[in-house]
Amino acid sequence: MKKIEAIIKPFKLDEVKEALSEIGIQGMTVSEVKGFGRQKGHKETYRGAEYAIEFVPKIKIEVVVSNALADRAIQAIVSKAKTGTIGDGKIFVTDLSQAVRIRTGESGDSAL
Amino acid sequence: MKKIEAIIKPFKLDEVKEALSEIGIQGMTVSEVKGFGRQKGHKETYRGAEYAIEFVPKIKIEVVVSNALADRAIQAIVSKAKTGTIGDGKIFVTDLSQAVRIRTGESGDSAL
Amino acid sequence: MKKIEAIIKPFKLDEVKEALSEIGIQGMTVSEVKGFGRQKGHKETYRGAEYAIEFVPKIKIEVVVSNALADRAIQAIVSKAKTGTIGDGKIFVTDLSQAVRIRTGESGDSAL
Amino acid sequence: MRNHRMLFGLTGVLLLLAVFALIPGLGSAQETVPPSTAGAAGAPSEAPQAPPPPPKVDTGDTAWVLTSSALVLAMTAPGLVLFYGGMVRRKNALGTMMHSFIILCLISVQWVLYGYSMAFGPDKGHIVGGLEWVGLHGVGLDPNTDYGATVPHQAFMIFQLMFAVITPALIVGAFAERIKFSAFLVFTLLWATFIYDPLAHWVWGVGGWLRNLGALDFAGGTVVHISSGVSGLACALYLGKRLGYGREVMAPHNIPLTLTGASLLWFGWFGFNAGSAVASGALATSAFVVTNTATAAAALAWMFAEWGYRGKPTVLGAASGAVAGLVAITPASGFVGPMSSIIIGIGAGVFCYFAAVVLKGKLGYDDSLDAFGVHGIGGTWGAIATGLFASKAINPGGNDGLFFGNPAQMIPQLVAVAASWILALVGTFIILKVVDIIMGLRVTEDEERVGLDLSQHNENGYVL
Amino acid sequence: MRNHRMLFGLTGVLLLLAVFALIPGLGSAQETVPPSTAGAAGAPSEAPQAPPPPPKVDTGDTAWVLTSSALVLAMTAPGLVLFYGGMVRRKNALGTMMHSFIILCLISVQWVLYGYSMAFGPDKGHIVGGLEWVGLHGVGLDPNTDYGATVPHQAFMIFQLMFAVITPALIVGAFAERIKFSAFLVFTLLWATFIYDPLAHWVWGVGGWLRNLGALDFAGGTVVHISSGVSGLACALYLGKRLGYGREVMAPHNIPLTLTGASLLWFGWFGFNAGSAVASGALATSAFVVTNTATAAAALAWMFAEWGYRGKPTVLGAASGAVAGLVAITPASGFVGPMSSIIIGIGAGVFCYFAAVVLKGKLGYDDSLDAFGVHGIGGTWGAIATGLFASKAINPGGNDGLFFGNPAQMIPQLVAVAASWILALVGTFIILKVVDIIMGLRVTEDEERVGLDLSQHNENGYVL
Amino acid sequence: MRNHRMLFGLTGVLLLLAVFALIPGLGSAQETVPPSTAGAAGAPSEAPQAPPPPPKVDTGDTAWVLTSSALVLAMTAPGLVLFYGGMVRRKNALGTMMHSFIILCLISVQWVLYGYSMAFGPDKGHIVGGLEWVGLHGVGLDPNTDYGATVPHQAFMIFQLMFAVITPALIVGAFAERIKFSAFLVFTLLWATFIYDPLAHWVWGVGGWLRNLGALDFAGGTVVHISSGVSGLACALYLGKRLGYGREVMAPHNIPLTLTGASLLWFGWFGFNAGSAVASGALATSAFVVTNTATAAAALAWMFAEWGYRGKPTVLGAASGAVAGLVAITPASGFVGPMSSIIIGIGAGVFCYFAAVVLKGKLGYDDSLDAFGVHGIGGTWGAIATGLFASKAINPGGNDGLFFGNPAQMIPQLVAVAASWILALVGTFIILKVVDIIMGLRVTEDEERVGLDLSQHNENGYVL
Ligand SMILES: Nc1ncnc2c1ncn2[C@@H]1O[C@H](COP(=O)(O)OP(=O)(O)O)[C@@H](O)[C@H]1O
Ligand SMILES: Nc1ncnc2c1ncn2[C@@H]1O[C@H](COP(=O)(O)OP(=O)(O)O)[C@@H](O)[C@H]1O
Ligand SMILES: Nc1ncnc2c1ncn2[C@@H]1O[C@H](COP(=O)(O)OP(=O)(O)O)[C@@H](O)[C@H]1O
Repeated sequence: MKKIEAIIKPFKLDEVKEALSEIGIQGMTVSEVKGFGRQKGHKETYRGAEYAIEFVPKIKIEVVVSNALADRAIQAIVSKAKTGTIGDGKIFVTDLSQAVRIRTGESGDSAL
Repeated sequence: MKKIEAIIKPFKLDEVKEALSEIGIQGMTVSEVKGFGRQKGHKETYRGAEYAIEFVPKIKIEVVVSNALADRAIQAIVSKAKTGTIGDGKIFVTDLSQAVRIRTGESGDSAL
Repeated sequence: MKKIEAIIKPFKLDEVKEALSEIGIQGMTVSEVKGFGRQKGHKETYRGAEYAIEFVPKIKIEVVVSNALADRAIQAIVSKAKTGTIGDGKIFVTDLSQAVRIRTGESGDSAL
Repeated sequence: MRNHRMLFGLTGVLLLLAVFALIPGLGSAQETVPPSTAGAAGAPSEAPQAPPPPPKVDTGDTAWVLTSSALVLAMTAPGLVLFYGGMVRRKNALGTMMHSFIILCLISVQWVLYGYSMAFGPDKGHIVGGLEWVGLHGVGLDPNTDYGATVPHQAFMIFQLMFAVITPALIVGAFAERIKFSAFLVFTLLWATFIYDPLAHWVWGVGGWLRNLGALDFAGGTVVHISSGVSGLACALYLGKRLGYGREVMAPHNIPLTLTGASLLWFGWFGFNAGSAVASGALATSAFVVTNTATAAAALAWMFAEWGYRGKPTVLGAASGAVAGLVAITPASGFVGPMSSIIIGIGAGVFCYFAAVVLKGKLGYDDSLDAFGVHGIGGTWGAIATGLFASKAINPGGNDGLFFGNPAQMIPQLVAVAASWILALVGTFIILKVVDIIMGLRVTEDEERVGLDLSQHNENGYVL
Repeated sequence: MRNHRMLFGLTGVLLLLAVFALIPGLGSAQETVPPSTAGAAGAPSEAPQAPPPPPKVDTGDTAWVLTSSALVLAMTAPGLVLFYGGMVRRKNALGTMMHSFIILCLISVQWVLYGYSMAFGPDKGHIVGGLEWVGLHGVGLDPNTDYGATVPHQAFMIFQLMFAVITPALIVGAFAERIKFSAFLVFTLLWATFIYDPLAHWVWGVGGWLRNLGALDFAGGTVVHISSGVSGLACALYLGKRLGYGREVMAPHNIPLTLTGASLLWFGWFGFNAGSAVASGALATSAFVVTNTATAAAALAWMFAEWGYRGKPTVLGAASGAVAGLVAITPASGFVGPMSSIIIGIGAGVFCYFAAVVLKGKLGYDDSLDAFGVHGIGGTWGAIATGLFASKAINPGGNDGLFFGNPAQMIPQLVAVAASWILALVGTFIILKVVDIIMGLRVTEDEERVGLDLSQHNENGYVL
Repeated sequence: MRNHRMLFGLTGVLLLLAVFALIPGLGSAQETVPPSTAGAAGAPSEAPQAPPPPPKVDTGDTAWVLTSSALVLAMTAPGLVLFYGGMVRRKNALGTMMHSFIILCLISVQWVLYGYSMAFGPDKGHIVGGLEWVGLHGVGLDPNTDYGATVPHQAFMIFQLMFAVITPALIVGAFAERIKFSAFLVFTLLWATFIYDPLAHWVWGVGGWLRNLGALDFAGGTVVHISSGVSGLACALYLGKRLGYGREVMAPHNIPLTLTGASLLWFGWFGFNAGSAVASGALATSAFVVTNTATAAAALAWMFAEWGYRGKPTVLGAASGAVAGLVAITPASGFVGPMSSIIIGIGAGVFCYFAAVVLKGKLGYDDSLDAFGVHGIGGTWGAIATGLFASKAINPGGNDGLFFGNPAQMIPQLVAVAASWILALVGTFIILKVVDIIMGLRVTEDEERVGLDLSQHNENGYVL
């Protein structure tokens, strides 16, 4: 099994989620994160105090898939999350040694 | 060392935390995430606009343990987080190559 | 490639970010988490109901680096995030099997 | 299920429409009541021998009563909406805010249709007002000398409406976070009809038995605060504790909102108490001054009590103390001077602090937002304190209290307190039982866990 | 780009300063206008034969009009600021709040400089007021008998100012989340000048053609609500939908703020309607009572309609219903009794619910916060209902309506409705077109995506 | 540590109770003061030869003064509570809100006990009022002709109480996010006693030296705004910068709350300025109108200044500008006309913008929320502008200013400004020093880092 973490632009979440569903992925976990990178942030001004906010809001999707599905999942994410402008984000993949479904105790691919 | 990530129902956090403490785990890191899966979300209505909210609030617990403790930790989480209904969540386990305690610089199991 | 996760005290974020930039790391992803550990939390009182809040606000930095940079990155984090008091946090390192830059499709070290 | 909902929708609309049939002549409220008639109908025993000079509307008095009515509205919404709404957990924020808000809507209609008539209409056996004024029939724009000789009768009516609104809204704190919305609506309507309206008649209506007894209650210590607070106790006992009470953290989700609510309560309470003079001038001023003073003293007292007892002064404590002070000064506000009001305030802060913090813990009921601790205890203290500190030097129309040489005043005060407690406790239990049997009072465990906002209203309070 | 900004900064300051040159004598507003002169200049046709008794300022009436002015200010800020601000997405919270707030600032100055003169100044051809009162020249502290015989002329002026402020602020709901701030400012100024000021003259100004026709509009059903609501429709149609409309979740980001805003609107609306009596007393009281009653009935009606139709009563629905009721009772508030007001309220709740929920969905325009659904529809229903339910028994200075034996009253009502719709629709389209050509109305896609707060104001609403 | 806390708890309660002993006769405040006595005691020099007609309470005037008192209360809570509370970082939200709220409580009691007597009681050497009116002894319900011939003396007292409350609450902005709660309480009590009470006597008390000098200050430019703003400067200088100032992002945590607060300040300020007429009618109306106008102009001016200077108009800027305008028009509000008020407003917006943005940056002190930049600078500009724009055509009881032919008026104005600056600066430094020595003013570094909410109050503002 592989754990795919994708950092994407927030407004792309729905499209990516649908693309993943279409290739048969039934679950994923999403969180709000802040990204720092080539994409520059914005400026804020409060009573004359100017702050350069370097962190940009991003969405992190974590999805665990069987090895078989990993490449298609990555493809799906790339194709949907891409706008071609700086800050589209990254995909990071790690190997998973185990997965368990809490409700049933199932483990391995059938836990997903 | 193993890194155990558990996605659980929010109201189960306290019980799980206590169970982990009991088996001697001294630290963990928790974050709020949103899950998508078999458990269906809810409907919201605002001035007639109906939205199906598919993401369900979940808690992610990240806990790094020595290899020796890993199975007991997983058992503890499963037993406490289980309600038997859809959406109880998942446990994902990865191998960790290194751990460091910032305060002391200790590394390995003694960093935990 | 390595994925370095550091759990640090929130007010140390800026310093750590700068230190990582200085050694040539161009991106990172940050999220707000709550930590449980040796550092004790605080007490809250509302109309006489007293609650011991055991979770302490922390910042999690996730940064993926080439193997070559990993040790320097860990050093940088430790040196900046350290205050010497309990609760300074941890660094966890995992091996990454793949990284992709969504915008360009590049993968491996050049995706970072 | 769907039928069930439909039923509610229909019943509501039908109820509103149906009432029109019962009302003697649509729009007849506009017929101004000649004052002599009003006097004759409303209070024969007090009818003067010679025809009185026709009462004239005073612009200043009316301005003050209208302003006060608006201020009292602001106590319920946004005052209580925020005060209570901020104190619950996030998942119940909207549901709890809705309670206060929809009571404002429901009772505003109920009062105009029949509530005012039951409370202030021509007396029936010293127990309740008759239905002669249903639909505001005969409640016109000339003054009713019994209730306010210098303002339009409708001005008094709308001012009292705001009291009828806020009283059930205060109970909300006791059953917060676990009541079913439909059951709550029915409960509120029954409570207003069978508890508030008669009690208001007893104390303030011409012919009411507690009024005849000489009980002093300037702005509603018994009618508003004991009745709501003690009913809250009944609700807390009947409904039982919230899931996880005592184990889970039930910290308020938004104390800034609560503090804002407390501030608006303070602001609006000037209308509540000083407006109860039903005129502008000396008495209104005196009530205004003691209201402010007692409130401030009570907030300090709660804060210092907590500081000494628990080690830290809390913001929620100061806000709660202020509300406790407002409650306690309410019945006394037209009868006592500033120095007395400081003592009343200090008492309120200390007593309510111990009620909400120590007593509740000891007795173990789950009065979620301390409706009983603050309004029940504060109202009782205020009603008794009125008997202690009242002075004819402040209000010649009132009476002297124990500390001003008239221990006898304690008797009607204590009778009024006891009567209000009994009516509230017994009446509320009966109503709860009835509603529970008919439709069930409490949400299911799953609904409680997911929160009232989603389970009762399909809404989410915040997307931040 | 930088020049562009500079331009705005300069223009603004210069505009303000420049006007002084035009004003006949700085500080001359202080010269009190002898009432006879005012009568002669303002309304010769109504000038009495014998010199009238010099009008005297009544303290109670003035207290009420000043209080009402403050209350109406609170409707815009913080009322509308919160009501609308809570309903948008988080990223547009400040931008939307700023709309209402800065309109308050902009129109407060515009009205004093020339708006009041255009609306209420000496009539020119029954269409608009003359510029004789520019800079409040001749608008002093003695009463103007045409507009308020017992309060300083400036008290009437400032009361009306609050109406001129809130009207364009109501439109904001229609173009929320996508308008450019600079264009919005220019649009508002033009709209106030070319639509609001003349329309106010038509209906309320001495000599205005709709006033002469006998159209009844106590507190602004046509002038305020139809004008803003229908203009909102024009804006929604012209600007087009928000990015992602119909696909993305556009849930309100903070319903507690919206509910607070609705509550403050209710609170302030007592000033709006009861203050429109321009005096304290019977008429103000009657308006106060029906305002409260219709609002409550409308909130219940919306809630029950939704409950029956969609299965759940929502908090946002109850709040919206209350506002719909406030809107609908506005024109009728000085002419109808409490029972009529219940029917008007129920109608408002049901009609506006279906307009905002069903109609909008069917027709497919994106009226972000239902400015048209609530104010356009509610105002139209209110103006018609005034023709149905008005009664001389309530206000002898008004007229009887259809249900009180005078079907003829429907004619001026319908003419007023039609005239307001046409002026608002056509006028707003022209202004939008002009502003769009000059500077572009809508933010870029990127700016819309990032939100108005950051893109227009470099600010972030919350750090929670 | 625990003893320390206990000490506070006890001291507080004891202080409150102890005072009763000192008061000549509990409840004696109720004894109404015969007006002739009041006149004789309070202002012998102004006592008329023939016995004056007994002053009569006017219902309209009293309604307005009571309404105004309620409005001014709303300025502090929830106005300032939200305005300041929204501007700090989340971790200090409750602590900062508590500052304003608890000042309301503390000074409400202080004023009744002795503050009013020190400020308005029988003059001692033109410097301070005597203690004759301690515990409101002799401050009854008949008018005091010196301070308000047509309203109960207590109405004037409670109106002034609200001023005494808000003034120290304004200082809060200067030391926000780093003061110890216990030290803050002691500081506030000393400041009110030794700075506010005497200064109020100087300017407004019968016999006060600045009043005798002919300084014009209608509603408190010197007494309220210079005193609080300049004291704020002293606090900022004495306490030093917040940890991380200039490096860390210190963005406001909740600008919607701040904007709501600013709106409520605007709303309440009508009571502040127009209520200062201590009567309803022409003067109140005039003050109301110029208050609104100057505020609007100032908000626009700040916004356009910022737009030109920094490239974007901000919401916080518009809100700040409005407050600056309110501040600046305060002393002038009873003396100037609408056109003058526009200029005063524009000046306020521009000057305060540069003070808060440029000057503060240059001089490097950390006035967290710009108490000095807005109130110190705005108040000074307002006091001077009063000398420029005052006109007897507006208020015959005032005087003409420089631009209306009387350059001499500038002298008392400048003296009043200088005297207020000096008293505030020197007095505040001394008080800070004393409190610092006794108990320490600033929280520890750890406490500052964790925030006031948890460290001072064991509370967390939000669980969202
Ligand atoms: N080395 C890294 N480790 C972790 N996250 C990263 C790393 N580099 C970039 N990111 C994440 O990816 C996001 C996008 O990166 P950025 O450099 O802005 O643009 P691009 O993806 O187009 O190269 C960042 O906001 C950050 O969240
Ligand atoms: N493949 C996956 N990758 C990551 N997270 C998952 C995956 N599948 C499920 N989850 C997480 O687990 C939660 C529970 O899954 P769900 O399918 O609803 O029920 P169950 O755990 O009973 O199978 C989801 O809300 C999601 O957060
Ligand atoms: N075993 C663990 N797994 C995951 N996170 C941990 C673990 N132990 C500690 N942490 C994280 O590190 C933070 C600091 O740990 P703590 O024990 O308080 O102090 P220290 O880092 O000084 O040992 C915790 O708040 C928690 O977020």
